[in-house]
Amino acid sequence: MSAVPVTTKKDWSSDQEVRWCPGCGDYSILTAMQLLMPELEVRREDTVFISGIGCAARFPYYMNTYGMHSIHGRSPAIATGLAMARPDLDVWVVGGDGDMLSIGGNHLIHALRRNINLTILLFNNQIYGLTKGQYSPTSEVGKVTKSTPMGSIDQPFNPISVALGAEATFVARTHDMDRGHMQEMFRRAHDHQGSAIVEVFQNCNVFNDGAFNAITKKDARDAMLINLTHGEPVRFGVDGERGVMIVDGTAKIVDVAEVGIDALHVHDETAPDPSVAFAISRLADDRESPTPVGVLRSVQRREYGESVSSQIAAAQDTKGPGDLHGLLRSLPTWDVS
Amino acid sequence: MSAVPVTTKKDWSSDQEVRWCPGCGDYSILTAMQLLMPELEVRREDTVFISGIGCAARFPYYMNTYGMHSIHGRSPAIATGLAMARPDLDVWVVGGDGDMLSIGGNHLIHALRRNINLTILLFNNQIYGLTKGQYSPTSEVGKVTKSTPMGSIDQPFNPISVALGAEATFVARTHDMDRGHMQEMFRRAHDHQGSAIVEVFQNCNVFNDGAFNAITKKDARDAMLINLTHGEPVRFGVDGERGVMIVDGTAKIVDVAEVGIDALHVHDETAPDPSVAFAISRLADDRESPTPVGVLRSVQRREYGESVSSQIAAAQDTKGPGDLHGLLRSLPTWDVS
Amino acid sequence: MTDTVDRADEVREVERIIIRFAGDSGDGMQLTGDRFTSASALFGNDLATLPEFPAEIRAPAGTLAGVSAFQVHISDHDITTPGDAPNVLVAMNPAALKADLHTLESGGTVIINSDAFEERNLAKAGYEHNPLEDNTLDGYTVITAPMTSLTKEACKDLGVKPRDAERSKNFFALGLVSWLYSRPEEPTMLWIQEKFKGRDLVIAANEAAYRAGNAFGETAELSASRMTVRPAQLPAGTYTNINGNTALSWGLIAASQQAGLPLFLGSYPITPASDILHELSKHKNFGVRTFQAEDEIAAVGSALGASYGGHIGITTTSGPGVALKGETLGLAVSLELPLVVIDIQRGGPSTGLPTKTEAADLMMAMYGRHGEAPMPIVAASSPADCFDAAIEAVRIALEYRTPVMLLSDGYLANGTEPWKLPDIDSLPSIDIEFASELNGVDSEGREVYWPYVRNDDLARPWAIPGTEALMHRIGGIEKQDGTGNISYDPANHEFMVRLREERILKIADKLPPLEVMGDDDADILVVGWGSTWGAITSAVGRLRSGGTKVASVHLRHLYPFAPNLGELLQRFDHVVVPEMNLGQLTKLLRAEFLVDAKAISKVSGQPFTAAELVTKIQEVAR
Amino acid sequence: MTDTVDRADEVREVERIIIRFAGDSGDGMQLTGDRFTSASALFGNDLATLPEFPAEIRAPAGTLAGVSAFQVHISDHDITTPGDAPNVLVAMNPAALKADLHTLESGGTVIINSDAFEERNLAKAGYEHNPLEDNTLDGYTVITAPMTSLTKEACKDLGVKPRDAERSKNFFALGLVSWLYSRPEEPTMLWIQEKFKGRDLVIAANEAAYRAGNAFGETAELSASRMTVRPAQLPAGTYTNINGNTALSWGLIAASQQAGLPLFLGSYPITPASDILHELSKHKNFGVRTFQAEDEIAAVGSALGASYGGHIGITTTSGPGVALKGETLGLAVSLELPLVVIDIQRGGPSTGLPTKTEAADLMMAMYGRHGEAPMPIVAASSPADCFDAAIEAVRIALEYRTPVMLLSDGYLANGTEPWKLPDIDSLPSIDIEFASELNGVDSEGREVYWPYVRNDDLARPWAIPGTEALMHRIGGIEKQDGTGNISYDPANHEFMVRLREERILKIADKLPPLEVMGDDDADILVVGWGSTWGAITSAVGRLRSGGTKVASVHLRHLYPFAPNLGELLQRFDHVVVPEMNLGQLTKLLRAEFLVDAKAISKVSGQPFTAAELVTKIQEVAR
Ligand SMILES: Cc1ncc(C[n+]2csc(CCOP(=O)(O)OP(=O)(O)O)c2C)c(N)n1
Ligand SMILES: Cc1ncc(C[n+]2csc(CCOP(=O)(O)OP(=O)(O)O)c2C)c(N)n1
Ligand code: SF4
Ligand code: SF4
Ligand SMILES: [Mg+2]
Ligand SMILES: [Mg+2]
Repeated sequence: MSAVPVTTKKDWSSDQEVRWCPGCGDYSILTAMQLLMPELEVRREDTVFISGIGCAARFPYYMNTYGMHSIHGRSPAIATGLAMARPDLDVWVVGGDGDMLSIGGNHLIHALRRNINLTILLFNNQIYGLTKGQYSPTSEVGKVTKSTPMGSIDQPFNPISVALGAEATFVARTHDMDRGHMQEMFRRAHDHQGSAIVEVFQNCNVFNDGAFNAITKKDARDAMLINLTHGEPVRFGVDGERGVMIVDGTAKIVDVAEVGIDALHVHDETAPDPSVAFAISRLADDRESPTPVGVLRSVQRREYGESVSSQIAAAQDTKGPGDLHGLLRSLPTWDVS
Repeated sequence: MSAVPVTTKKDWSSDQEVRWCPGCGDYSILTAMQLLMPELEVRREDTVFISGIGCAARFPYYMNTYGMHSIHGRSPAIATGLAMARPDLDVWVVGGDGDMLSIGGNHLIHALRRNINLTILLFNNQIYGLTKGQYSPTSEVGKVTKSTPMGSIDQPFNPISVALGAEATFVARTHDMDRGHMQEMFRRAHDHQGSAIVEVFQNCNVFNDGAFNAITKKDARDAMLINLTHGEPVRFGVDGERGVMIVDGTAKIVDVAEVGIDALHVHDETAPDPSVAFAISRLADDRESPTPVGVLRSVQRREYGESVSSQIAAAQDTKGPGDLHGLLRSLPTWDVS
Repeated sequence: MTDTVDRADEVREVERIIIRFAGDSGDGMQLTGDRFTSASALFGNDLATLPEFPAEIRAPAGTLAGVSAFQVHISDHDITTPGDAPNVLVAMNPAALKADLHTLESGGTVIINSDAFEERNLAKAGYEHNPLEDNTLDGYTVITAPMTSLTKEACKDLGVKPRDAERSKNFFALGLVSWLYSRPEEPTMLWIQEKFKGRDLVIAANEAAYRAGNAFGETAELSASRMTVRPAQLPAGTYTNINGNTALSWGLIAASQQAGLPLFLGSYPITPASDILHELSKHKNFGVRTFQAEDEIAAVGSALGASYGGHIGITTTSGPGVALKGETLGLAVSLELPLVVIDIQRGGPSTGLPTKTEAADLMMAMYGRHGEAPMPIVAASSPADCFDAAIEAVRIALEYRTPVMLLSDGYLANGTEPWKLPDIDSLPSIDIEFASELNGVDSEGREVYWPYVRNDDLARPWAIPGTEALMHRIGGIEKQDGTGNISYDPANHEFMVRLREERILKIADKLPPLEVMGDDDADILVVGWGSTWGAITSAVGRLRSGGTKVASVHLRHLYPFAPNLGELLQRFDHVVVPEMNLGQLTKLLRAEFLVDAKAISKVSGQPFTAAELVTKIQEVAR
Repeated sequence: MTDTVDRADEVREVERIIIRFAGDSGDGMQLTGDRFTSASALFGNDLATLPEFPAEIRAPAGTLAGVSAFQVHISDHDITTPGDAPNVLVAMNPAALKADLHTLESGGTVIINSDAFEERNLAKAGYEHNPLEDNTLDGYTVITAPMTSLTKEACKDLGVKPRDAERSKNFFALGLVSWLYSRPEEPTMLWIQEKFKGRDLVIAANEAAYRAGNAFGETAELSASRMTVRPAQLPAGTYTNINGNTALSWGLIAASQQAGLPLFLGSYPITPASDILHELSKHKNFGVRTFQAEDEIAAVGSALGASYGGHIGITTTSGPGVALKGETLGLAVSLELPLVVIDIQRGGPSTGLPTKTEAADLMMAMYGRHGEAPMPIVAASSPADCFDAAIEAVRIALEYRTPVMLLSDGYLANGTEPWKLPDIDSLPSIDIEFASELNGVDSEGREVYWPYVRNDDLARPWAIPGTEALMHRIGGIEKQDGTGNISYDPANHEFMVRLREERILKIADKLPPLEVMGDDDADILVVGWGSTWGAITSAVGRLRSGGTKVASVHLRHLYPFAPNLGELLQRFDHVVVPEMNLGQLTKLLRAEFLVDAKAISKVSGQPFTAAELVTKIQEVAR
């Protein structure tokens, strides 16, 4: 095949008018993606975006690639079939917190454990946007919404913990206010062989405005976002004055001055055991505490489609390519003349 | 209400002939349950077993209680409605690894995060029994079954990790070869307020015989089962010569002689942070290594039905009991005469 | 531009007016329409409304896709539809004009916010020329007002920021229209004060805008266009203006009170059904439990679980959700437990047109389950009728221990009409008793409880958990008649399959016979179901006034049919069935009664107008 | 006990024999029946089989619930059913006798393992007295043999443990029956050696048991009961004995080869469909991908995803699974992508009778989706016909870019018949080409790809990801004809809804006309579909031999119907429709053609026998 042609953002933008509410966080995610694609050295025709239903799920319409806007919750399943059938393609899956964790939760966790070659972007705005404001499985307890006038009573999922509990090989988190960081996460997820999930904190300015303000606003980030960097001690704060230690198996936020830099946890994305990543995911079980972002886990495990292909190859090696004539005669036969 | 009448196993056995394969592990689980019930001081009429479809899911037929044998995968959802409507009942949910983790995975994790008052028993035989031997989401990689003649390629779920990733408040594991331990786990799960899940290793002697032999056979247990006891250092082995340490956030099996007893992890079911429980769940990612059993986690979080009831009570307090006449006049009205 | 001439100063009285408010989603047209409707309702008009939302997406401001409209039909007599072609179109921006001008009656009145007709907006709407300046509006009465700037002007001295003031321009429009059509000012003012309580600047801005609109009418000498519609002669009583989803929610609450059982709603949000979840979740003081489930399968499952526990299990959804519930409904059929499934139909297939109306789920309601799994089907026919339909669905579910499908649609859900509040004492009673006693004897002579013994209606007893001594197990595998034990016996299965059909058909025995409206000696019978009721009633009325003989009958029960339907159909030469689908009831009638019923189909996402039906029925008459 | 008399020594020749092997699930009756069938097939008989498994549960040994049976009909002429009442019943234990004696023809032969008739087993079967000792078997020819002990005896010197030897008693039965009905020994011996290769003791035991059974016939002087059935005069060719699920799997593989596209199966195990998943997963060397999904929704979703990628997406399931797939099928209808949904129907509703046959999912196949979502339906009529039906379903799916429903049932799935292997070169060709070029021009004059442009068949182009320059987006929201862009335009929706129906109806244009079998001048037309083909063919044959005039027609296509069906139905006074449901095709025919079609319903979990149909059809004839 010839070299991948040089493209620009425009090449990756479809001719459809973008239809999110003005100010929606989805715009910045879209821009980040359209700007990133030319750098990935992939072809538009080999790229597919599959989504379910929701505001987030409109994403494929705006990418000048192949795309399917399917039905609510089913995109990981549909994408699984596509990725198995066509390992040559880059398959992206995009959806909201309702789409992926409520109705689609099961397909998501099964895709993750199987390690299907998918790049999954979960736009978490902690609300149902498209249906105009009901609470979602990531909404905080007590949230007053149209369907919970007295406040919700459901413990939310922590999407990162769910993914790690489901044997995910690549798990990351980013947010819609930092294009560079989003692009870095999307690139890493794309490059990962197997299922990669990126949770993107996304502001729904109409039904859940400012949900992440306390952590993602420019002036809050230093103090509130715990940036994970592979091989580096986990530090944050304006002057890196705070850090994360693993104490008796749980992650704790500490003052670096107090514990000394050597006591800090040195982040290792590639740890085969997901326990530490899980412990880190438990930091910030609420919206007001420092929250880890970055790649929590990135390990190698055989990609599903590869296994499928190799079984097919092995079968052809041992049995030869399919011979229909022979197949029809594989049970006892007799001749009538 | 009058005192709970004294009952015996027979009172808890229905008149239906038990129809599992001779030798099936389900028998011993049933017996354990029927023997345990009289000790729980509950009434048969206040006890309900809800199941999906599968061999395991036959369970309700054999209990002389209320029971529903529903459809594949949906028992946690059906039980959720029942438990919300009728907080006065004891609702048990029984199902196999396929029922609960394959088709029913989403209902299960949502019931867990919501902390619905259910006692959930997952009979894990790592196979589809009823449909005669396909692999399940807990089958090991490489398993040859009717649907995977060249060996399965799916990374299995670790049901305990899944539950912990889904915010479960009570998580335990036991096995069908130890009636006392099963009963202890069932009793603890029953007494827990909220969702309690117990994974029961169960032998399917027809389609997956001996799956747990390496760990559950009488002579293997000491060396292979890591019994967790709240407040105790985690030790196992014939003479307690081995133990578990939490090293840099992950659980490791160590020789007690080498590390000293004080270095061992002291089990704390009630730790608010699930990270250590998760780390322990990662011990034995295969069938040949020592495997933790017992209560991994048991924490208090408000039970869902209680929150539902208290919102109803609060609404009645502030608005008074429902008044239909007033409701119909709650929008602007006008009179025509 | 305003090409009105000062002809007369008094207000013309007309029988009815149809006004369509159209603007950008952000322009508050639903609210404006709603307020106008309320004022008219309180004034005593009969009325019917049709809100039309833009599709689920948030379209960019100013585009065609973002147009939101609200049509209201006010009348001095009994009416049943939001009207055919509007007489008046309020267009707040070019896109609204572009999208809706074609619906206006020829010679109708257009009221325009001229401020919005600037270049960018014109371009977004796809106008190459400004329609206010070319011949686009020839033949219409055009009233233009610089609503935005006049509103800002009116708010100038109130301390309201100009950007905020702009938001009140819909109240300017409302004020102007209210002046033109002589609507009372007071209800709107009261409403503004109530609604924005505590936000004094907003109240002031909205009031000022409303008054400015009113004043504009006076000062711009628009008197020639003034009209009014007198109060209608409605039966005496207390009225409220209600939409279908609210009426349906209240009907469920009423049914719960009539039956003396608590309500449990298991639901997953979906347009246009979500508002029932929202409404019911507000009424916890009625003991209503609402559960937003993880998906539609869990929603119906939880409702079934609640029913098993003795609550009234309800699940609300739209087509895509029903398509997911089929397996659980099969279980409910097999278990013979009460359950009400509410389908607020919308345009399909698949995601289709989520905010538009359609009635193409009837066949799925009949047959969307594997095996022979019959379920009664009830349909609502008007917004207010949703109240009665909900009670009827619950009644059948409880009395016959069966899942019931209740069909409504997007048009009924959001449309409104004045509803004469029923006397609570006259609501149908729902008789239901839980089993409390042993009812069988086993082979060893012991008294036992058998869950599948039947009463005269062929309904089984309903023993709920917690009832002493009646412990029993039920499930989806075929069961022995009587004992309910699992049975693989061929003869028993044959018996049970037929019995399950018979017991549902038997519901018809106690249904009231259908009554034909119109001319008993007509050649044509119009058979309707669901939300076509309004358009059919209106069309049949017009045809008869015009001398055409025609009769109609409207079905509340789609399965089983009322007992006299077959006999009734045979009495007419022609049977026509207006349906918002490709002929689904038509197929059922043909199969059941072998009559050559013909469908009048409309599947455009919009309800029938009476005018369309008049034409179509006349074609048959010829 | 053996009340046979030594009348003659030679072997009587009969036209056909129906033998039913019945025993406990653990007794290996399926294998015994299967071996007997194979030997008869190789011998040249025509045949048909009906395995009957106990329900999904593992019932306790010796109980009625645990009885497993296998019925085989062997004949010297063309036959189509496994027979009405068996002539011979092999009962390996009391439960088997109790369960199946009533099926035996009066005066038939019972072959009994007398060792099993001891107290515990009798009690488990519910016999109060030993039926071998009372008058239960009066009027039958009874052959008893202590099969268990004779088998043990035969194995004594082989070094086989007695408990293991016992397991071979089914080969004793097979040996005995083979001697009685003159089946060749060789194929069975070869099979034993092949099957148990490496397990010498098992081979030895089975062989010894077989020979002992054979010898028992000789020595017990059972010659009077000996019969044989001569080879049938079948068309020349190579034959294999095949069941429906295998034939269906092979048909899919053949279709994949004909179309030149790889097969993708997304499936979730369920009785009686799982064997297709098992079979296809064995043939990865054909490039077949099989995926055991987490549930039925993921199964169909993955298949749709694979289809989108240019594979032939297939999903296999039974009723409960189809009930879950409805929403995704609606999406497939809207996307217009190929997809084949295979429903191996079983007894319903709900879990119903999972191991029994039924054909009550036709209406769900037609209507189990929200909105107007038409899908073609194809049905298989015999085990071997599943091969052709699968190819036809794939052909329609690919050529017309539509999801297709393929209906089979439990009876076809597990039943077998000899199948004359088709010439591979004569298999239908499947023409399919992917789009590779731009096909539209946008408003700015640029060449673009439009996914919803149509060919003469009204099928849209299929551009798969990876194709340069044809990038496009599709989805479940209503789309504009041609461009495929999202469209909320009312007129476009109306157009698209009607177009989607029309394009499916148009498939009929290229279908071959139906041919009437039997008497063209008869009063009665029997219309069949699915697995009733065998019983109908046989019944019509018998009626005609008996002088009754009757015609029949069997439908491959349930939607759309073959083009001449309507005309054909009008030619007969009576139309009767045997169906394993309450009259589903009957309803479709009545609705479509307004003919007074009458159903002959059977919903007992068992297929029709020809005898039943003869009676029912005669009732109509009278
Ligand atoms: C089967 C089905 N159920 C429900 C819906 C209605 N629905 C559409 S999107 C959505 C949830 C949207 O929330 P989320 O996935 O978080 O996406 P967001 O809009 O917030 O980006 C729901 C409930 C549907 N389209 N289909
Ligand atoms: C909707 C649906 N899909 C599939 C099936 C078939 N089925 C019945 S049980 C089962 C899985 C059984 O495995 P598991 O849940 O592990 O239970 P076990 O039999 O091993 O105890 C399946 C696939 C079904 N009954 N319903
Ligand atoms: S509703 Fe929220 S998530 Fe959806 S487009 Fe608007 S701002 Fe974005
Ligand atoms: S198949 Fe396996 S799990 Fe099922 S009853 Fe038999 S032994 Fe038990
Ligand atoms: Mg969201
Ligand atoms: Mg299992």
